[in-house]
Amino acid sequence: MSEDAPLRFHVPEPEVRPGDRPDFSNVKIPQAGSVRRPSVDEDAEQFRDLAYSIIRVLNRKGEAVGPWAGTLDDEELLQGLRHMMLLRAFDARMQMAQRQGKTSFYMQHMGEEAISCAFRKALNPGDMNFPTYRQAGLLIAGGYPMVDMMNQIFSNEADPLKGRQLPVMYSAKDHGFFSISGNLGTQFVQAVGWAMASAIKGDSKIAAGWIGDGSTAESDFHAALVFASTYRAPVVLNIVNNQWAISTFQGIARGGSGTFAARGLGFGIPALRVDGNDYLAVHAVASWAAERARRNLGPTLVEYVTYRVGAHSTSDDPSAYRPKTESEVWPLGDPVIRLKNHLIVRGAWSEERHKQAEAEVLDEVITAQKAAEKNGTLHAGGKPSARDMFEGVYAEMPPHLRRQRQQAGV
Amino acid sequence: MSEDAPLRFHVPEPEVRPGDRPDFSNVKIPQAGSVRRPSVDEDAEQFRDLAYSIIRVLNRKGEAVGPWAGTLDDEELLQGLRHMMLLRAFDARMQMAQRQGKTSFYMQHMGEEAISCAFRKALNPGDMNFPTYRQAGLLIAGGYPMVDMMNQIFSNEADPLKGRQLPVMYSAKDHGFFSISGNLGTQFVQAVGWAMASAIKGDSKIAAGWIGDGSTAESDFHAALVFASTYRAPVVLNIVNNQWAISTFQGIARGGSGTFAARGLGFGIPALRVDGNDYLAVHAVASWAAERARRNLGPTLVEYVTYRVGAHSTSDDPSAYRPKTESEVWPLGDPVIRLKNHLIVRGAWSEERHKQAEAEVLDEVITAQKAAEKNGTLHAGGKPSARDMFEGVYAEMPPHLRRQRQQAGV
Amino acid sequence: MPRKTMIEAIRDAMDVSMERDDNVVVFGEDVGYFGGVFRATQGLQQKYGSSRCFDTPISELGIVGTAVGMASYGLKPCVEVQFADYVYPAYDQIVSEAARLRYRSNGQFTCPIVVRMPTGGGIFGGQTHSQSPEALFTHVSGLKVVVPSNPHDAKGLLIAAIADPDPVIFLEPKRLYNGPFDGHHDRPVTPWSKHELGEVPAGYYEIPLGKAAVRREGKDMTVLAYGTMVYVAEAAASETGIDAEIVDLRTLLPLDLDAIVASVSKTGRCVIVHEATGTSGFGAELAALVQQHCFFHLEAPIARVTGWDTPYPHAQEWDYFPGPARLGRAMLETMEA
Amino acid sequence: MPRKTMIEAIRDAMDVSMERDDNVVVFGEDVGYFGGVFRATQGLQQKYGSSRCFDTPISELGIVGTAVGMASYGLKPCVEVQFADYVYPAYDQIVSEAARLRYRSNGQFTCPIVVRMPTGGGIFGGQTHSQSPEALFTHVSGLKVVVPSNPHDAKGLLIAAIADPDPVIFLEPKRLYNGPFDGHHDRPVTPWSKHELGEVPAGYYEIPLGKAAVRREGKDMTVLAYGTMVYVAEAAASETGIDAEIVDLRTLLPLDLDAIVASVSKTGRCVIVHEATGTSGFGAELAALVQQHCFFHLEAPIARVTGWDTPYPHAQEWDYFPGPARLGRAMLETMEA
Ligand SMILES: Cc1ncc(C[n+]2csc(CCOP(=O)(O)OP(=O)(O)O)c2C)c(N)n1
Ligand SMILES: Cc1ncc(C[n+]2csc(CCOP(=O)(O)OP(=O)(O)O)c2C)c(N)n1
Ligand SMILES: [Mg+2]
Ligand SMILES: [Mg+2]
Repeated sequence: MSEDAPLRFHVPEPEVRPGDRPDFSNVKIPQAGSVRRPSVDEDAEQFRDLAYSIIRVLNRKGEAVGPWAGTLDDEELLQGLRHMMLLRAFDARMQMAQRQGKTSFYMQHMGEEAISCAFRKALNPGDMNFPTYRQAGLLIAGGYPMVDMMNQIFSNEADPLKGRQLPVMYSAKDHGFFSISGNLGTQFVQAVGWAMASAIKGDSKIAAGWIGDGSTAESDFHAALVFASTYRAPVVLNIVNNQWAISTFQGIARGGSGTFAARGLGFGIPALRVDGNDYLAVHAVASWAAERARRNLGPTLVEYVTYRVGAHSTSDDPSAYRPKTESEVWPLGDPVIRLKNHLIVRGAWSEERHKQAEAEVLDEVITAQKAAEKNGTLHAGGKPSARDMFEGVYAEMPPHLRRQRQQAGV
Repeated sequence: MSEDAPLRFHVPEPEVRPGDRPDFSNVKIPQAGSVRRPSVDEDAEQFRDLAYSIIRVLNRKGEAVGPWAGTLDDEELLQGLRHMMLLRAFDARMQMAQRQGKTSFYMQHMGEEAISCAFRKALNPGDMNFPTYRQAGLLIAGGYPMVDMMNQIFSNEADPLKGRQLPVMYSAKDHGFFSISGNLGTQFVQAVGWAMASAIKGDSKIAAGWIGDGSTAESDFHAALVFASTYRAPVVLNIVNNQWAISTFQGIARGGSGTFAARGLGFGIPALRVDGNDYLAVHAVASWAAERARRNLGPTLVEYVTYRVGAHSTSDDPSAYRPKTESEVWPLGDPVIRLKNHLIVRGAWSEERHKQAEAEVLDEVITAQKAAEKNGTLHAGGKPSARDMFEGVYAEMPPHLRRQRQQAGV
Repeated sequence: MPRKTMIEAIRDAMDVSMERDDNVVVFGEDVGYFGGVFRATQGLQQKYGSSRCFDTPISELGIVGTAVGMASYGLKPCVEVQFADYVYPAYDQIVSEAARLRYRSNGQFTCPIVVRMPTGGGIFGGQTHSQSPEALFTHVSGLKVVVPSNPHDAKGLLIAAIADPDPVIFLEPKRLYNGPFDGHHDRPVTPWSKHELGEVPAGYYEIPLGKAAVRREGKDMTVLAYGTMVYVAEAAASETGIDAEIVDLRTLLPLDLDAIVASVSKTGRCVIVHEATGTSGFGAELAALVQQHCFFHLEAPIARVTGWDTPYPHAQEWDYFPGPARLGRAMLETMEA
Repeated sequence: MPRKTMIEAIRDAMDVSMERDDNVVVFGEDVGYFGGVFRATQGLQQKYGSSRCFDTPISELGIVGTAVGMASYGLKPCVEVQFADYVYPAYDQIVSEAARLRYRSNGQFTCPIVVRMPTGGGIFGGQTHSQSPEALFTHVSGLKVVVPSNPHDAKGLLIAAIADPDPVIFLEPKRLYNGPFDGHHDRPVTPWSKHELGEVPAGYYEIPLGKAAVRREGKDMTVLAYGTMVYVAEAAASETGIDAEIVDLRTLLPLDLDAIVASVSKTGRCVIVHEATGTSGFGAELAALVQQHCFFHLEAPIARVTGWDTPYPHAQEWDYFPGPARLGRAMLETMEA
């Protein structure tokens, strides 16, 4: 038996690195409209293949095709486009604000706008998202005031979180947006717990968990799937596969399985994979999964296939680990442009109106920013007080904290 | 949308409880010999169905049939029978010793003997197991002195672990048996790390991880699968599904997936399910998985379907949560009797020789017990010293522990 | 008044709380049908149904993680970790999530959960059934940490913990489940039915979190103790004849500093005892506070008597356990210093 | 001698150790190709190949858990947790496994791993990029805990940690990566190239674990500090004019008690400073030890200056951080007490 060849250690590597020519020819992209749409109560065993495919609605010509098309009308689509444009403009301004020292940190969504914006429209009032830092579209599409997002980012005196949280770690209970944790993964299982609570109370609200491709390796992901599977929790479990976890390509977290959606199959959880850059596809799949949850049919795992066009955060420079132009050849395109083209094909939009909308959107963001800056930015103007630092650790301040606050002289 | 019916909370329940008539008619048992045997380098996608079936070799008549038969000759099978009988006799004596107050605690293997005994014979010297508390067959089949097992159980002066560990938490490096942790699951991922190390060094040794059905819910299980999948670690990942986790039936941990083996599919890890009460089937599957690992083809996940006949531990009374006679109707039978019958069918064994062997085995265990008891038992005779308590926390005793030892006056 | 064991008192607290508030739910490993390996939840599933008391998969992370989610929905989960030794897989959910949720969301989301766990040794449980991890929680801002020492307190404190709007770590000294164990492991066990603190009023009552209790008044020294060590201290006091004042802290976070300072200011001497490993144990915080607040009253160094800085051993359990002899020696030394 | 930043010194330590011992492997999130988010492992994959320096999935549990397995095989893994704030998912593997493996197997299996992690605040990192969890490790028997304060020590200590036969938690004060930060956040940053402790000898050298260093000799009081607080203490001493002796602990577990006792016995006063939350912080253990061993030398209560008992806030970073003003006040009070 000792004639065996020595073992070799295997470390997955992306196909290209800086200096190489970006290449996604290995990514199989099914034709739009080609993936079937099971009924929400179909046995998950019957559509395992959907975890290995990609549900797409918009084809190259900008048409909406196939069984997943048709969940949205013109007006809804126009609103969706506006949300994505707003998010993109917001990102651009906040990136700039960070460079200007108005905040310490920012994380953008470039390329991933369709996911959170379209998902939000599949939810009902009272439903709860447990988002990561890259789903601000849930707020924007949910009508949360942009100025409050900025107040949080600037840690100013109007910051709803009193300066306690890192920028972009929003919390907006009334908008179905759970307080973001800086610790990856932790909230995926909390979403399941929230959904279990809704079922325990005989309520009709559902929860949505969010996690990145890289973070699926965390323990909370497993706990979430175990508990969701066992208690058939009314939750939609979303994996945003944007190909990268800071500098690490998705193959490191995914390992030998073809997809992240496949993780659900071992739990008997229906798993779908969807074109994350296709607003219509995202909305259709989200609605399907939300309906399953609401009809007490249990959890659904959804993998959104997308690409993180920007840097991981303002602390990151992706040119150190991937070809600079990789995003340009990403085969699923740009979600804003794709929806815009579709609306034009539909006859509901035009290049001119789009240009005009861009200007309006920028205006809206700048107006909000001006309002927010009146309340201060990280190092200038109004700021949360040091007193705020001692509040809210507990419902009632215990004696030792009162002593400490005194000691601090605030 | 608010017309939705209220959500209902779902908690899985076993089909029967104390007072009910035990019933396993829902457990589908494929015929022996009916499951195909892929070649070790076949693409895992091609035999996903094996995660939902049960590989069996011994049929009702005691014959070895099908493509998984034939890995062992008469002598090896006779040895296997003896190992299982030894383990069973050992268990019985140690249960009794616990009732007599010679040790604080014991955990038996009744019904699960084939798994660890047969698995051990598929390994090479130098391979490493990361066992749970219910794989003492790895030691017995590996030739570890029974008297040393007892010395550990009695926490006596010859205890190889100096009284530091709970009874049955053996450690036997030279016998490829990693130190057992009382914390469930932790060692599953360590097995993967050990296997990665072997690959990093270009060695040819492989590792085996062990976990119970209930413990697959722990985070370490997920980490193990993620890392094993990503680095294609040369490891066999064993799940012993004995239907129960203390009082909790397997449905609580398994949730909506049909099997535990299925968990592997989401990672692209080949997953097999095997009759854990069939010595030949266990050996055949273990050898197949070990060969995969050794040939650098990566990890395999194996689920052994068995039944925990006895109590969880000496602290447990299963009649509080399952029908008393449930084990009697367990459809996969008793591993010792099945192998005995097979050897008789083969013409290599007889009822008389079996009776005689039972007596010999009992003798061997009693002899060992007498020898061990000479070294003391928990509350009588020789015991590890209080000095031993301070040793081995670090390679070199730091000053604060030296001071404490002095203070303790030992 | 009826006398109950500590397990019965704890069960009673959950029962009363579930009865009173529909939002209280109870779950954990073996907690549902079977009623828990220590039987703390026995009968609750029968009474309240499996939506309010149920078994979970073996995932402490999942237990606490889902509890955090449920709490943010509006429920009040009271969960069991089978042994305190098994809480570490849930440590991140407790430290990073439960403890900080109110703060980081500025009160939008809160986390009224109770994490119950049997703690401490004395049952030959070896390194994984004996640990006392309280100091790993007292360092975490946002948590409350409770250690009851008798059935009466256990019920009132657990009711208060469940009613509390913030996360509470509730450590149950398992060696006290059946009686007030004083460390004399070679003597017959005293049951709670023979102890006045075994008297447990029926119905709802709270023992406020953050309040210590003086178990024995004394003039010569203060012994700060909690859990099992309260009885070890009582034994040591009577065996040494030292007129010690024994303060049962009951809640470690927030701590009843006033009670401590009052006692030590009076006695001028202080011995601290706990079962956990000494280095960075909760005794360190107590010693630091006492010297800070009572410096000019102290006549002798504050002594700490604790478990040694080793894992909890199996065979050497009674060498590890800080029993009355070891504590008594330290008390005598402190008197003579 | 060349001057290096602390990151360069740390990288150098890994490089030298990997060069010397084939069994040293380095891995963690973003550690391989990219070289780590703080660039501590930059170039190591290129030099030693991806079998010895590689990226991992985002699972701190998996990182430490596989490291424990590798160590039991015979390797010496030196792993990175991206921020100390993210160590909790690995806490069980560290506390229940790494720390106890040697003990419970009676030396059959050992666990020579190093878990490196950037710690401390001062970079506007908010609650999840600022924590100082050292006290959560000093309570765990079987671990060693190291906190370097300068490039010279960082290299020597990390080399010693990697060579050590037992598990070492290696906390790197991230605010010191580029220079000796003294808490005056509004002043220009001093780089290591301007500090003599930026001098890092080439090649292999060890700073033994368990030995403190006196950074400033003084007669009037002892300041016990580690990591960033060493420079805060230097600033406070010079700003208050107090002739303080500043002891840089360097290793918290095992602790150099002799050095501490020698200093406090001489000065008669002691102030302890750390950035972590006060309650049950490592300062508690220090205060408890100092009062125990120097009781009759102490002329004033031992003061602790620490982060407050709140999560680490974002905007109020400098209110939270125990800077030279706050420390100076406590030093003056201690002189006057
Ligand atoms: C527990 C934990 N470990 C590590 C980190 C550091 N970290 C922040 S983001 C990130 C990458 C996450 O990648 P992915 O899940 O794919 O999400 P994406 O950023 O791509 O949206 C890492 C490693 C963290 N925040 N929390
Ligand atoms: C981390 C942890 N949680 C809980 C326990 C308590 N416990 C010991 S054995 C057990 C059941 C394990 O069931 P399973 O994994 O099916 O193994 P089996 O006993 O059936 O072999 C439990 C809950 C533990 N030892 N460790
Ligand atoms: Mg990603
Ligand atoms: Mg089991």
